[in-house]
Amino acid sequence: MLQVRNLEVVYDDVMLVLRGLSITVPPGAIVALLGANGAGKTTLLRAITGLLDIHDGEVARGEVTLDGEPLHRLRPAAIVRRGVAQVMEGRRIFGELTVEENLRLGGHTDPRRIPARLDEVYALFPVLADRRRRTAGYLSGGEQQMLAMGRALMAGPRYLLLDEPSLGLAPRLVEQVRELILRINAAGTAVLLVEQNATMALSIAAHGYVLETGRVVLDKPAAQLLADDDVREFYLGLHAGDGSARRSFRDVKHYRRRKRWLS
Amino acid sequence: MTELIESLLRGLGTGSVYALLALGFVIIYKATRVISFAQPAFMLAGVVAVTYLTPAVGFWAAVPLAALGTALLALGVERTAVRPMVGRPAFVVAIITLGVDVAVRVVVNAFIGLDVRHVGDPWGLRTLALGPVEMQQRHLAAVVAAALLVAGLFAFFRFTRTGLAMRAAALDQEAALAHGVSVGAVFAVSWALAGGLAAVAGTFAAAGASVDTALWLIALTALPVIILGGLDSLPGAVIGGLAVGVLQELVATYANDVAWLGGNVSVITPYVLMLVVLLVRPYGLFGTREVERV
Amino acid sequence: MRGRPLLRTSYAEELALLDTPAKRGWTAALLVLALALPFLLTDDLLQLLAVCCVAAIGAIGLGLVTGYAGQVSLGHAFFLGIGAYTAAALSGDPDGRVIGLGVTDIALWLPAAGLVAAVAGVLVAPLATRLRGLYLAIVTLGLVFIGQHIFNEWSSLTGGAGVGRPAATLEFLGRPLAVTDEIATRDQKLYWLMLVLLLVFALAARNLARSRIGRAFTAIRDRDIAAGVIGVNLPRYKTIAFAVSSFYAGCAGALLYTVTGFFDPGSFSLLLSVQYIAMVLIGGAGTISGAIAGAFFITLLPRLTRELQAWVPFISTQPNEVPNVFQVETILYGVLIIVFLIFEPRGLFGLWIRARTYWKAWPFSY
Amino acid sequence: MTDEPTRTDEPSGTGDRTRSDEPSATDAPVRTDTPTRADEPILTFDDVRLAFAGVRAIDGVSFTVGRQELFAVIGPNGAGKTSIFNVLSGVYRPQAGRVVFDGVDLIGRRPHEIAALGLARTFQNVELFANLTVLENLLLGRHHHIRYGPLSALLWRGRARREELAARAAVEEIVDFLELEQWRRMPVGLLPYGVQKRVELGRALAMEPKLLLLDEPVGGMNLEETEDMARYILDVREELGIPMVLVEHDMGLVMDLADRVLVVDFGQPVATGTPAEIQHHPDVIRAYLGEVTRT
Amino acid sequence: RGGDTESDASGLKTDVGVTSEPCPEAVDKNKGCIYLGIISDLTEGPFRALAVPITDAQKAFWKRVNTAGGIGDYEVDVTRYVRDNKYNPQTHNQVYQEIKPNVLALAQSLGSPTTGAILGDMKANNVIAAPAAWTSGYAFEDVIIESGANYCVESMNALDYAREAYSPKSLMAVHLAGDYGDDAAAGVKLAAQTLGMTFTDVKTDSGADKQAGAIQAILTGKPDLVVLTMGPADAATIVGQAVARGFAGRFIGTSPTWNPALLQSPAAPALLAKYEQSAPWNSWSTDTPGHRALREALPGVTPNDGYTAGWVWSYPMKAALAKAVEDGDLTRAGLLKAVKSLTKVDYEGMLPDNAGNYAAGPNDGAVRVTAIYKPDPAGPTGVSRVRDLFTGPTAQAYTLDRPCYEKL
Ligand SMILES: Nc1ncnc2c1ncn2[C@@H]1O[C@H](COP(=O)(O)OP(=O)(O)OP(=O)(O)O)[C@@H](O)[C@H]1O
Ligand SMILES: Nc1ncnc2c1ncn2[C@@H]1O[C@H](COP(=O)(O)OP(=O)(O)OP(=O)(O)O)[C@@H](O)[C@H]1O
Ligand SMILES: [Mg+2]
Ligand SMILES: [Mg+2]
Repeated sequence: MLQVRNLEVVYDDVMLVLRGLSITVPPGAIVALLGANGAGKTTLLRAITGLLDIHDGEVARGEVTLDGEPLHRLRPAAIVRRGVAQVMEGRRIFGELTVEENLRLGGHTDPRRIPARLDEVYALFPVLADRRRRTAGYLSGGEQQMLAMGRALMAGPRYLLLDEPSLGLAPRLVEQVRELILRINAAGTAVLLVEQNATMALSIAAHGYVLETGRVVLDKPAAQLLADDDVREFYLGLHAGDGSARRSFRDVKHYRRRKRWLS
Repeated sequence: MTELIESLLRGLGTGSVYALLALGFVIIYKATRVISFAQPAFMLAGVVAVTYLTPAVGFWAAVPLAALGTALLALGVERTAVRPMVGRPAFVVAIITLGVDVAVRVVVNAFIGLDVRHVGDPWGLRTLALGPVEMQQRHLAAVVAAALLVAGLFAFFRFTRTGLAMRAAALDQEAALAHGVSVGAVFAVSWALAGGLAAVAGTFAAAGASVDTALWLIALTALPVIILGGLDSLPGAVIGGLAVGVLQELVATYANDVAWLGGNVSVITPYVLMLVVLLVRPYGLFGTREVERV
Repeated sequence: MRGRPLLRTSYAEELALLDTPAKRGWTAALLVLALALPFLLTDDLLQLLAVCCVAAIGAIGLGLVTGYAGQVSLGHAFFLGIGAYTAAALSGDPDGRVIGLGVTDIALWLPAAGLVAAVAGVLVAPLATRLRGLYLAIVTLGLVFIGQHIFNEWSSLTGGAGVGRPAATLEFLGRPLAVTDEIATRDQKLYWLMLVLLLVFALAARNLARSRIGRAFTAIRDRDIAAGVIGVNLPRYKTIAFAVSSFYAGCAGALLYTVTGFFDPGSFSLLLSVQYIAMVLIGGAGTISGAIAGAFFITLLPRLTRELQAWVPFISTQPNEVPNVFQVETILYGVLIIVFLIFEPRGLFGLWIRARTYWKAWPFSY
Repeated sequence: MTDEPTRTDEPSGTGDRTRSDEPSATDAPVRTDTPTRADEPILTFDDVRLAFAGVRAIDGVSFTVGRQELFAVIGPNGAGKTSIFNVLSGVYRPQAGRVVFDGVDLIGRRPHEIAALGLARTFQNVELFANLTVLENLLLGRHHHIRYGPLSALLWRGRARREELAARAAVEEIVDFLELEQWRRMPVGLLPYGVQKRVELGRALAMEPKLLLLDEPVGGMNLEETEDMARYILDVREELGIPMVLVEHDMGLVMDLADRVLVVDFGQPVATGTPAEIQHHPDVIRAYLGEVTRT
Repeated sequence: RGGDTESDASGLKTDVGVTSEPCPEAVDKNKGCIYLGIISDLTEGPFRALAVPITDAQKAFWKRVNTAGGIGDYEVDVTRYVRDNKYNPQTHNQVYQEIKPNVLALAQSLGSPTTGAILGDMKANNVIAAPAAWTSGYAFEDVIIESGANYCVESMNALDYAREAYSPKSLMAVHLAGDYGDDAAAGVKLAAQTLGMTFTDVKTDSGADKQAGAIQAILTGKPDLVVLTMGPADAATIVGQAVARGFAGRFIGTSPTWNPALLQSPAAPALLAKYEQSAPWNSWSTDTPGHRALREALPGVTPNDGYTAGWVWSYPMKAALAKAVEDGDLTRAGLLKAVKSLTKVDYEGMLPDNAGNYAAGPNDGAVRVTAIYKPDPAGPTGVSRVRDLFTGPTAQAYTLDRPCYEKL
């Protein structure tokens, strides 16, 4: 059980970005986290995996626990070893290493399993197998995203945190990523899925959270979220109420402004 | 002909010393993307330690001990002055290492004292006759030492995951951290390695000669060498070092006094060579091209 | 972000350099203080401040190419040297031991020194269009070594290594600018002169920085491919950056040694380049005022460490004992740079920003 | 889709649209052809081939873009879409093929020359100048419309001042157009992602382009931001009349906005046609769309 | 600005750097204090190994003077205003400006480009200085009170000696750039012309990696005698390498080229076999009243001829101060006047009796004696004397009409 309780995160000693946020990822579950840009999703993931430090951020209050043990004071390497791995936003592959070197690095904390896991990852992403000797920086955006996911899997995590994995992927690949997440999950790995693509995320998640400016504003089972009028309008682009017809972008009104949830 | 071969051999000897010096720079650069201008000070510290240790424990024990001591010194410096700068622009860190260099060198100079010191190497100025050709033993020793250390380093980078982790940390510290690489440990290892190498390199630079406060200047020759070879390339450092050593020795032998260039031209040949090579290959002979795409 | 909103009625008002009353007030106060300093300080300090002003001109130049355009140059010493020798040769005594043309007027030798250095900069610029980052840095470092070799060897111009030559003479319209008379001492005049020159150079640099050229520089620094795609001619602007920077360096070099009146080729070493880089970084790269602050800091630092060592207890003043004050002085120099950069990597300018935001936010944090 | 009534070649709208009176002496290459007619394509991309060590990024792609057209390029990841843009803007030089933009051959020209010809683009991953403010980024977009030299810049008198003021006024209209008022003086690095994408569009518009290339303009955006961006793209078309080439994975957006769509895969063209045709093209479904269809 | 002229109780005129308060470390608290500055290369520069003992010896010298009753009603302080120039002209000038308001004169100004950076100001303000260098140029500066033979004369004497000892035909001067090295080389050249020998001039730089050119030049030129003017480490490199690579000629090094520790270097056998050393005065262990006083004043130090140099260089300053006090004018101008009127300085036997004639002008006042030493592990400074102070015919006949280095 990965739990975040009343977490407050401050950047640069002054910017309060998470304001008392709580979420729970049960073992083996898929949990979706939705929210506008800048809501604090990435910050939450950083807080879980111990990466706040190098962004001059710190946990001001609250805690992150894994099976009851506090995580947020550990170093990133220790957190990875405990089975929490992250796919960072914006790919962050090592551009000047080859594809295979990137993957090997993913297995840094568990070197003996590297060969076996390499085979698994190549089986999941045949494209990567084709390009294994290629310099990763020259891969196209989508190829890089696949590499980033494969790299995180190399650590054999129990909890996988995905920060916008569908970003920049072609529709067919988004579909693949979706299936992949399901498959990873079926093998027993819990997934915390941060997404802009709410349709995809909610279609596979058991539970979903909606974040607004550092707070959880909606916290419901995915099915209920899919039925929520606000979610339908603002995250799925469906007409509120009945029907499942998508609004055409041509019909979007110029004056429409963001509606905020009151908290 | 003998003269040519002899000067080539001398060139290989000094070139090996340059290569060892350059390797230290490259290792730090590979792991941290920083050129450590503190290397000259570490080199001097290492040599001076050897000069103090040799009378007590003998040359063969003194060198590893001094290398170890210098590695620890480098580790300490890394911990106090460089670690807090993780994630800062490489150039700021480079200037910090310059500050380190200034400060460390003053302390080391105090240990050099007023006299000239000696590492007490077993080779002195003796030569080895290879047929009609003579080679100085210290040059042979430098070549052998460089070959052994280089082989060891290559093995380290190739067969240990620390090697890969070092390269990854150099490229993207956050991403490396996220995958369980301890960036701090990577930094520490690279600085310690570089410190130890500097001590060994310095010993060979001073073998057959003396140690005085000006010895640190030889470490600066490593700069054109690493650029020539490619900042992040270990083979580049070796080949660059040898190339510079040989060319310098050839120029000293055959073209030192070009009237319109003034005397002692060999002193600037490394820089000229570097300029010429870079005009053709902007990332040196073996440097990794920076990946740039939009 | 920007303090109280001000009502502005034209873009011209908004584009003004000193766009708020507070800025205008501060600048005026600072200027008055700077001009009045000669009545408050002793001559040796004034002379040091004159050197600071000149160093600031050089640092602004380096700031333009390195801080703004992002082309890290460790070759500044080379351009300073070119300026210094051009000026000294132009204004030197025709019958002296070294080359001298007898053109003693500062109005002639100062621009000439800048121009010759700028031409050298233009010649170096093609390297910058090919090389990136540290490669460029080390290659420009190579310039310093090659330059030093030339300066050392060309003794009819430079006097040669370990010998040196007299610097340019400060004369304007046939009248010497820096001699003690009943009105003011040499050092007072020297200080005023350098201060005025600094103001002129700083203002020009500030103008350049806010112009399309300055913007193009920053674009190249932040993202050169994108800069090209939106229409910035990369080779051209890198060349301009090097030319302007070298012009500043040339002028600074020409002026720098008029204060002491004498200089030798050994001056234009790696150390000098490094000092200028340190000025730019410590001041805060990418700002003119930062470069000036950095130049003052680095130039005053040795003096400061000499004063400071009096407060370090149990340290011998005997040069033969270890540790002694002279070692402490040098170590302090290194350590202060380290401490400073660790403590405030954005430099003096960052310190200022920090202080400003602190006071603005006070008493509320978050 | 409803075509707008035909416009004149001269775009109207933001800023002072009159070209600066001096001919672009240094940056703009000499035009060889006679002025082009309005029904000719603004862009002709003809059998271009581009390969990197072992990869054929573009392998014989041809297409044309009309003077009022919104042309979309779609395809799987790594198909070569961005590479097409990079060829167009002079970042890559193809090994073969011809690219003619507004009567000028682009091959071999450097990026800044192409920009001066009136080709502007946005980038897949935001490529703004992170330390500069929104205004400065936009002003940079006007770089080649401001022509004073270094000397005038040093003095900040006369021409420099005049042109800066004019540029400033022009940029202000873009701020207005894209509703960036509240961010004006913020360094773009600190802005929300969606706003950054908008600033990038603004920077491209500030160039007063004759053709606009948009590389995944809504990538990474949430629905709301996507809707805003769609609106701005439509506005650019309707109010400024600038033709566009759009690369995007958001099929909803492409299908709603594009006039014609080119599908590429492994650097090769798969199909070209209207959105409706493309959507049901079996090869396109297999290679690109997959099972997912629009909900 | 600057000090106004005052007169003390006895009617002695003073201005800057002389106080009626006692020195900080006064022997007799009733005496006033004359402050002298020292600007030397104390931490980073190339001459640090020489500068530190020089400075030490000067401190000891003035302490001895103070203990012996000082100068008139004053004692002399050389400890308060000691500054490090890092062998950089700008730094030298800055620290000079810093201490100038507080010192009467400089007990030491080390280095020729560094001193060059303050020479103009010294002349303008009548500040005199004892140099720590031997270039012939200083004979032409009134404000500089040099001691002993300059490099130019020293190398002439060395050649006169060499001609007698092993009559070389071809000469080579290998030296660092600068007035220091150039001066020595000029002496070799001038002597070679007089003595009908061939001459080659080779410049080198400081640093172990920078001697390859010089070594090659020696091996190619095969001169009979090489005159070295550089630091000890570089000299050892050159001698060691050249001999190892088969050079058969001999070497003579001018004054600061030697360091006793070279006898532990790999080059020691070569040095013992082929190397000799010239010097402007006798070494540390010589038996003269001056040398004895030197050794007594510095008990327990490792012998080094840097001490000897610092000691010798201080005598003229003492003589000048005494003369100025005697003349009743201890102002800067008065001190300069005293220097110009000095016809003889008492070096307590360390230099000939006629040495120190500043009134006589450059040529007539020049000291022209040199001693020759050879490496010897038994000697306290690693050398033993080959020939006592002598003036060779070439040096004797030479007219010092302008600085020698200008004739190179
Ligand atoms: N290193 C940092 N220093 C200061 N503020 C930061 C830093 N990183 C993020 N922020 C701020 O914190 C807030 C939350 O950012 P975060 O990246 O967590 O959002 P997000 O929900 O992941 O957005 P997106 O959908 O764009 O990825 C934003 O307002 C951002 O500006
Ligand atoms: N500079 C380069 N060097 C080597 N290969 C490159 C380079 N640029 C692109 N490629 C290769 O060319 C192919 C096409 O890349 P491109 O970026 O054009 O794809 P794309 O269609 O834009 O993909 P995406 O939708 O993921 O952005 C990829 O396989 C990529 O690896
Ligand atoms: Mg995020
Ligand atoms: Mg792309």
